[in-house]
Amino acid sequence: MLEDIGIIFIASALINNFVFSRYLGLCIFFGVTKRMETAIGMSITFTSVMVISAALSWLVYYIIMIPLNLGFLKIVIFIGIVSGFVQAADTIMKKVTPGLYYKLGIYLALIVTNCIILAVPLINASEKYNLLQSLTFGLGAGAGFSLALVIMASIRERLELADVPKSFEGLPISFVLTGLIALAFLGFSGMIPL
Amino acid sequence: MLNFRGGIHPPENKWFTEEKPIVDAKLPKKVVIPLSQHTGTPCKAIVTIGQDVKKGQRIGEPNGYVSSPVHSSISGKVISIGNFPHPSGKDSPSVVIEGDDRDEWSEGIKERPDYLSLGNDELRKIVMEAGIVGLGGAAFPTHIKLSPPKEKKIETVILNGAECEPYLTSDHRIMVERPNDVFEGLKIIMKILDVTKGYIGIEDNKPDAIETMKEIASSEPGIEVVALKVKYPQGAEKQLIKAILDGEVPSGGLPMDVGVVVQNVGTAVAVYDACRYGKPLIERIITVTGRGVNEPKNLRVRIGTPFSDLLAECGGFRNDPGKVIAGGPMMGIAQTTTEIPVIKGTSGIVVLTRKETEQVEYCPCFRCGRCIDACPMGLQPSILSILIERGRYQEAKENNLFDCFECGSCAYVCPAKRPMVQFMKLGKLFLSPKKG
Amino acid sequence: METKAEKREKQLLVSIGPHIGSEESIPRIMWAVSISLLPAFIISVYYFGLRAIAVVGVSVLSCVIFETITQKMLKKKVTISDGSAFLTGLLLGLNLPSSIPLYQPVIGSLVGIVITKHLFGGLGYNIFNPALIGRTFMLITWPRPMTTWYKPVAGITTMDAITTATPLGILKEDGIGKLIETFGDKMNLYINLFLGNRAGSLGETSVIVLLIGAAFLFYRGYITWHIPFSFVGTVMALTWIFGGKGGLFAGDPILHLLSGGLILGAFFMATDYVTAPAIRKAQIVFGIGVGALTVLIRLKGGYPEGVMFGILLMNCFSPLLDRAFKAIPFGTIKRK
Amino acid sequence: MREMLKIVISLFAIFVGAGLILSYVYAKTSTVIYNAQVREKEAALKKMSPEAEKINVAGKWLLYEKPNEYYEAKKGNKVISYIASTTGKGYSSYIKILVSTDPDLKIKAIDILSHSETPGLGDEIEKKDFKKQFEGKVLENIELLKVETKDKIQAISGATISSRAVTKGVKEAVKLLNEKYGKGLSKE
Amino acid sequence: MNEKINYWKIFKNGIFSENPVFRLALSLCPAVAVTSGVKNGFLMGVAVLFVQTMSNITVSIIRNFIHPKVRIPSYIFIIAAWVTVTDLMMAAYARDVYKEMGLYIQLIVAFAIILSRLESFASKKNVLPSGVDGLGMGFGFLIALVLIGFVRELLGKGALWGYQFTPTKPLLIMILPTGGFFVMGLLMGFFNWINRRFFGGKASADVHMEAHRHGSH
Ligand SMILES: Cc1cc2nc3c(=O)[nH]c(=O)nc-3n(C[C@H](O)[C@H](O)[C@H](O)COP(=O)(O)O)c2cc1C
Ligand SMILES: Cc1cc2nc3c(=O)[nH]c(=O)nc-3n(C[C@H](O)[C@H](O)[C@H](O)COP(=O)(O)O)c2cc1C
Ligand SMILES: Cc1cc2nc3c(=O)[nH]c(=O)nc-3n(C[C@H](O)[C@H](O)[C@H](O)COP(=O)(O)O)c2cc1C
Ligand SMILES: Cc1cc2nc3c(=O)[nH]c(=O)nc-3n(C[C@H](O)[C@H](O)[C@H](O)CO)c2cc1C
Ligand code: SF4
Ligand code: SF4
Ligand code: SF4
Ligand code: SF4
Ligand code: FES
Repeated sequence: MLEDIGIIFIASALINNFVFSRYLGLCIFFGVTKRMETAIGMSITFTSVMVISAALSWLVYYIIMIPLNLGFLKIVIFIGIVSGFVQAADTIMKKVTPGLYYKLGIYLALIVTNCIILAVPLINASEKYNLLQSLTFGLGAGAGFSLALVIMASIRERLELADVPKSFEGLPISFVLTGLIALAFLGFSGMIPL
Repeated sequence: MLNFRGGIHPPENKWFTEEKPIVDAKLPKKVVIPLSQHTGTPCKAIVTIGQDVKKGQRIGEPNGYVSSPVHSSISGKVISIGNFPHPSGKDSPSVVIEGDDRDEWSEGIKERPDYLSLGNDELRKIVMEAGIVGLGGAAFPTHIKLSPPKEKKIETVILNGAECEPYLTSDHRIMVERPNDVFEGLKIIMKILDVTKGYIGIEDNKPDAIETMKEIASSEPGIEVVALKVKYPQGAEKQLIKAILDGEVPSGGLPMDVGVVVQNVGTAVAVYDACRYGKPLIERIITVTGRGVNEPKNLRVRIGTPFSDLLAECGGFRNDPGKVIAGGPMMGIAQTTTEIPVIKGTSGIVVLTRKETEQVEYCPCFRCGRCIDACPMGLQPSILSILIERGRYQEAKENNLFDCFECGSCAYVCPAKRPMVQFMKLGKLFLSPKKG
Repeated sequence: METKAEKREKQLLVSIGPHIGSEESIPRIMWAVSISLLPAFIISVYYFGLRAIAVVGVSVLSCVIFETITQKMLKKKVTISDGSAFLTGLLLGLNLPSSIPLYQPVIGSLVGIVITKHLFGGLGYNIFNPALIGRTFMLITWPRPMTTWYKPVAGITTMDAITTATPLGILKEDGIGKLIETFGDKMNLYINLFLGNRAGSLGETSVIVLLIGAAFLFYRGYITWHIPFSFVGTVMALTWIFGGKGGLFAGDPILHLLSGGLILGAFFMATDYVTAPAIRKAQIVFGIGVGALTVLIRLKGGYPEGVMFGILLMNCFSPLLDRAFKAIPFGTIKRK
Repeated sequence: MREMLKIVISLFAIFVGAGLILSYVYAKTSTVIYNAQVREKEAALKKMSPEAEKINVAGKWLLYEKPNEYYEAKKGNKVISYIASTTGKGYSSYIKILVSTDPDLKIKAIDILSHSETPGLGDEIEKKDFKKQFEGKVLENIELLKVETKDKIQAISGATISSRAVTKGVKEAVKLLNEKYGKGLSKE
Repeated sequence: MNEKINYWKIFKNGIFSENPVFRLALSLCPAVAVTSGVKNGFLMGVAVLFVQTMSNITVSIIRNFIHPKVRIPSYIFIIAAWVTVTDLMMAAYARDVYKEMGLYIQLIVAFAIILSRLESFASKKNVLPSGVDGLGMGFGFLIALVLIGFVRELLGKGALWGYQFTPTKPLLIMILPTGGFFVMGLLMGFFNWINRRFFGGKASADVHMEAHRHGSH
């Protein structure tokens, strides 16, 4: 049981890292890693939203949709849950913790139309994870995504001072860089069969 | 051995002159005395062209608080007042005096065998009137150092006998030849500052100086002579304080923030000469050395003597001279001409051969980390230099650029031969308020 | 006489101090590291024959050629004389199996030099170790040739085609019993590993000659203890604790020390200035990280050896580590 | 208030409209999907025993906590083949395998249903040459060797882990069939 | 006549100057995730093309009915509906590829590009131009995916559209995640170079990306 949870966490964070081996969240990944500060803000926001929306979607999926045989509506409903939750979080944070809102609120807005958030409940549903597993998966994916963001931001800060050929500045070199990191992350492959 | 973090070990090259007693340089035919020989506002000239002056006569009046008078170093006639080359590299207002070979003292000079009974304010005034500034290189007016603000309680005086720059041996010779005067000077400084604890820090590569000084110190309560690890920049005051007292002068702060005043040993002797004999600062000891001169020497030199005179006295150039440096090879300033005068802050003239100073193209930093290890200020010179190279001055400032005191340790060790000090200067220049 | 002096004066150099510099320079360091690898190269020729010369030669040559071409194309100064491309090629070659088809190191060099190094701005700016990226690329692209090992046979021209597993491969597949059996007894195993009489990449097999090279680098001050010792120490500690089948503290750290690319990796590759952190404290953490990842992959991963991936993974973290362990300026009051 | 009502109506109408379209599409496609899934499974089983007229589930079993089934393939009333689905713990994935045996539990064929082993290495378990090795083997012979062999299974070089995973999965399945249908574990 | 040229322009816009992948750098995930082969890239492209076009048409038809305050939720809803349709259809009729790319089909709903077209174009224009805009964007996307798939399948498998024409796989790595990133990066750099070299243009999709991030939120 515990081992199972551990495996899901490691697998989702490292071996099947959303960015480096599943190609998810790339727009955000490339968009917010220019500066460390944004990368960290984004990490925190994303991880929390991923965990919470994993839980909400699980509840809705298994308590409402499956019994009513509405599984085919999962795309519609999950995106509804995610955007509803983000909207609510936005409103609540603004009222309750304006300081935090000021720091992280801008990132919240970016989340709604992002594939990585939606991917968590969808994968949870297709893997038929139970609630704890779903939460772990959300957390692992979030941790892996955060790791990716922070590494990338620190490398890109250094890269800003580098003498990259003109045509490759910006996105192209970031893609190549991500490919190299993904190559290094292949070291984790074969550790656990999935 | 007393030490600090960072630092480097360039070849010392002191053997040229360390055994050579100080000799008097020939009396110069003509001296060029800049009105700005100290940190702070330049003096106002108080002589006119054609006027006769005597040795020790004041020719420049201090102008403002941080300033210091200048005196004629020979007797003769003022032949010109105007801008002349200055070791700092810029032309600077100076008084030119043609000597009359008589070398007569001005009348005002009076000996005070009883100087110890004088009051502190009086002594301070003597130091000021004598135009004494730091002889260690920075040439900061000494009387100001000796008048700390009330809220800063000074507890310790350190005499800096480190002489960490390669080649230079003038402080070394002073300590060997005039040890008692050094002590007397120190005692005067301690008295002025009302301090009971004094140290004399000497790098371990001058065992004869350490021995001589220790001998005297054994009969001087409150004064301790300490041997320091041989390492550049052991003589930088923050590093010296760290090594001797384990105190860290806060970033952007001064020694007095940790209750310390640091003076060069030469300065101490000048203070003694002023108080005891009433002599203003008109001469100093300098080392003329390097593979580019024929006969390296330690010379007692009148302020204002042109480098060319001294080089001639040392047998002229030898080999293929590449650089003439006022000061040591680490922090000294390379000169375009030998027609510049010795000033109060000139601790030596080093002539390097062309081969020794060959310039190579520099490369990008390959992050070897040597400069980080070397920087005595705990900075990351590699990052600073890259930031400045890319024009990101503000970030350089956030990375403590202004803690850099341009000691050159980073540039010395850099295998990529990056002109680090140049970058640092450039960065500071861009960030200075004048540039916006 | 007079005029000569004046002429001299005109030629005086001026520049901002310091006016003297240490003797070290990039080429001096790069060539010295290359020389320190010479014993390893020679022993590889002894064990693997002329094939070793071919593999290393192709790697070096293609690295140098790619460096020239790329710098020409980017209109930069061609800097092959600084030895860094030579060194990358040398290390790449020494990291390959003797039987590799010779066109493959060319592609490995292309990836290492062009993509890993020059796309990122050339010497000093690359994030990843070029030689290791070249090798990883090859491993993933041609897994079979890259994991086919031949028995070493002493002699310059012999090329005995007996494939065999590497010690770590045997350890992973069949356990330590089989490994000891293969080599006779345990002492024999250690001795063979130490001398290099075992299958493996060309330059990694002989621990003794690698240590000689490393000693030279230490003596010259080109590498410091921080990375190699924390790396090797971590590997030994962790394999001792977790490496055994019969519970904790039953592993064989010496076996892990002597096999695989640990020594070559720890002293010659993890220490690459460009891709490791520059701050000493950060280097220790870097070394521990590489060590831990190496052990994780060796013991739990899909590959028998983890040094390469360990170094590359920690290369990702170098900028972060340098950031985290930023030097504290003199006289800064340390807050909490 | 009117505003609010308008919003609700607007959203609701879209919701209903979309719902209608989706239900229609779902109704149309769900049977197609279901049938396709059934057909795929049947086809896979049929491939294992082409002569069979009927293949029935005979039971379920677990391997590495993965659900598997075994089947009896009949022609008329006679069992002509046993089939089991099984799992191999591979290099980077769990490998889904089908095994069929003849009535005296000699392997007739194996098939790899799904896996995600490394392309170019582990995925060679799908190759005929490798799968063919299992044909005609009985329980005792299902063992992986890294050298050339006729009566055992030879590993794919460079993909020992994947080969072993398949071999072990098959062995477990045959062991299970032996328990269920064999006359004691070690027959003769 | 005039009309026609206009449509062509709208159509072309999505393919070249505002190519969603290479120029706008949006919807990058599928661009690398499903492009290990031409076929998958093509089908993904078709799926996006379908969803974009249908959503554009839907929105432009009912645009006067959508309440401006709930504009975004309505759009998301419409997109989600069309994605579900696509999802179900592919699950039913393209089963083998669906197994590989099902997740990414479902994630089409989150593509910023689709929403931003609805917001900036379809909600203001008539049915026909909206449809053409959708087609253009979709084609731009499709072409990009096919191009990436082409390079990766050719290098990685020595095959095209599943048809094998080398005995071995030349550069296996190209069909792994790593290879996807390399190909994307190298292609982008290459296009930038062409653009700079032959058209004197500024390249960098980055600029556009910034604009979009700030513009659309
Ligand atoms: C890098 C560096 C090295 C220095 N080394 C010495 C030295 O060896 N001896 C010395 O007297 N002053 C040295 N100084 C100057 C001292 O920091 C300090 O200004 C001086 O000791 C104060 O004494 P003064 O005012 O009598 O010159 C050095 C300064 C720097 C920046
Ligand atoms: C620095 C270095 C790193 C290496 N990294 C790896 C690696 O990550 N994976 C691998 O299979 N081989 C790697 N190799 C090659 C292996 O060490 C070795 O040739 C083979 O994997 C088994 O080695 P063994 O002799 O210890 O069993 C590396 C070699 C060196 C020198
Ligand atoms: C990139 C890469 C992928 C691998 N994938 C597999 C795999 O899918 N299946 C497998 O059995 N071994 C795989 N291996 C090889 C294993 O790590 C191990 O070396 C191999 O199974 C040992 O087989 P051998 O003894 O025949 O060399 C892979 C190795 C590498 C370098
Ligand atoms: C101690 C030391 C180790 C080095 N190790 C490597 C290495 O492992 N791989 C490599 O490509 N270059 C290595 N280099 C060479 C050089 O740093 C390398 O070419 C740069 O990474 C290219 O920018 C090394 C250099 C030194 C001084
Ligand atoms: S002035 Fe120069 S040589 Fe003298 S002590 Fe200071 S740094 Fe050393
Ligand atoms: S010059 Fe500045 S940065 Fe360089 S070592 Fe000296 S203090 Fe540090
Ligand atoms: S920091 Fe600059 S101004 Fe201050 S003492 Fe050093 S060199 Fe002189
Ligand atoms: S010493 Fe030179 S090459 Fe080394 S880190 Fe410092 S600046 Fe870079
Ligand atoms: S984040 Fe943009 S498509 Fe995934």
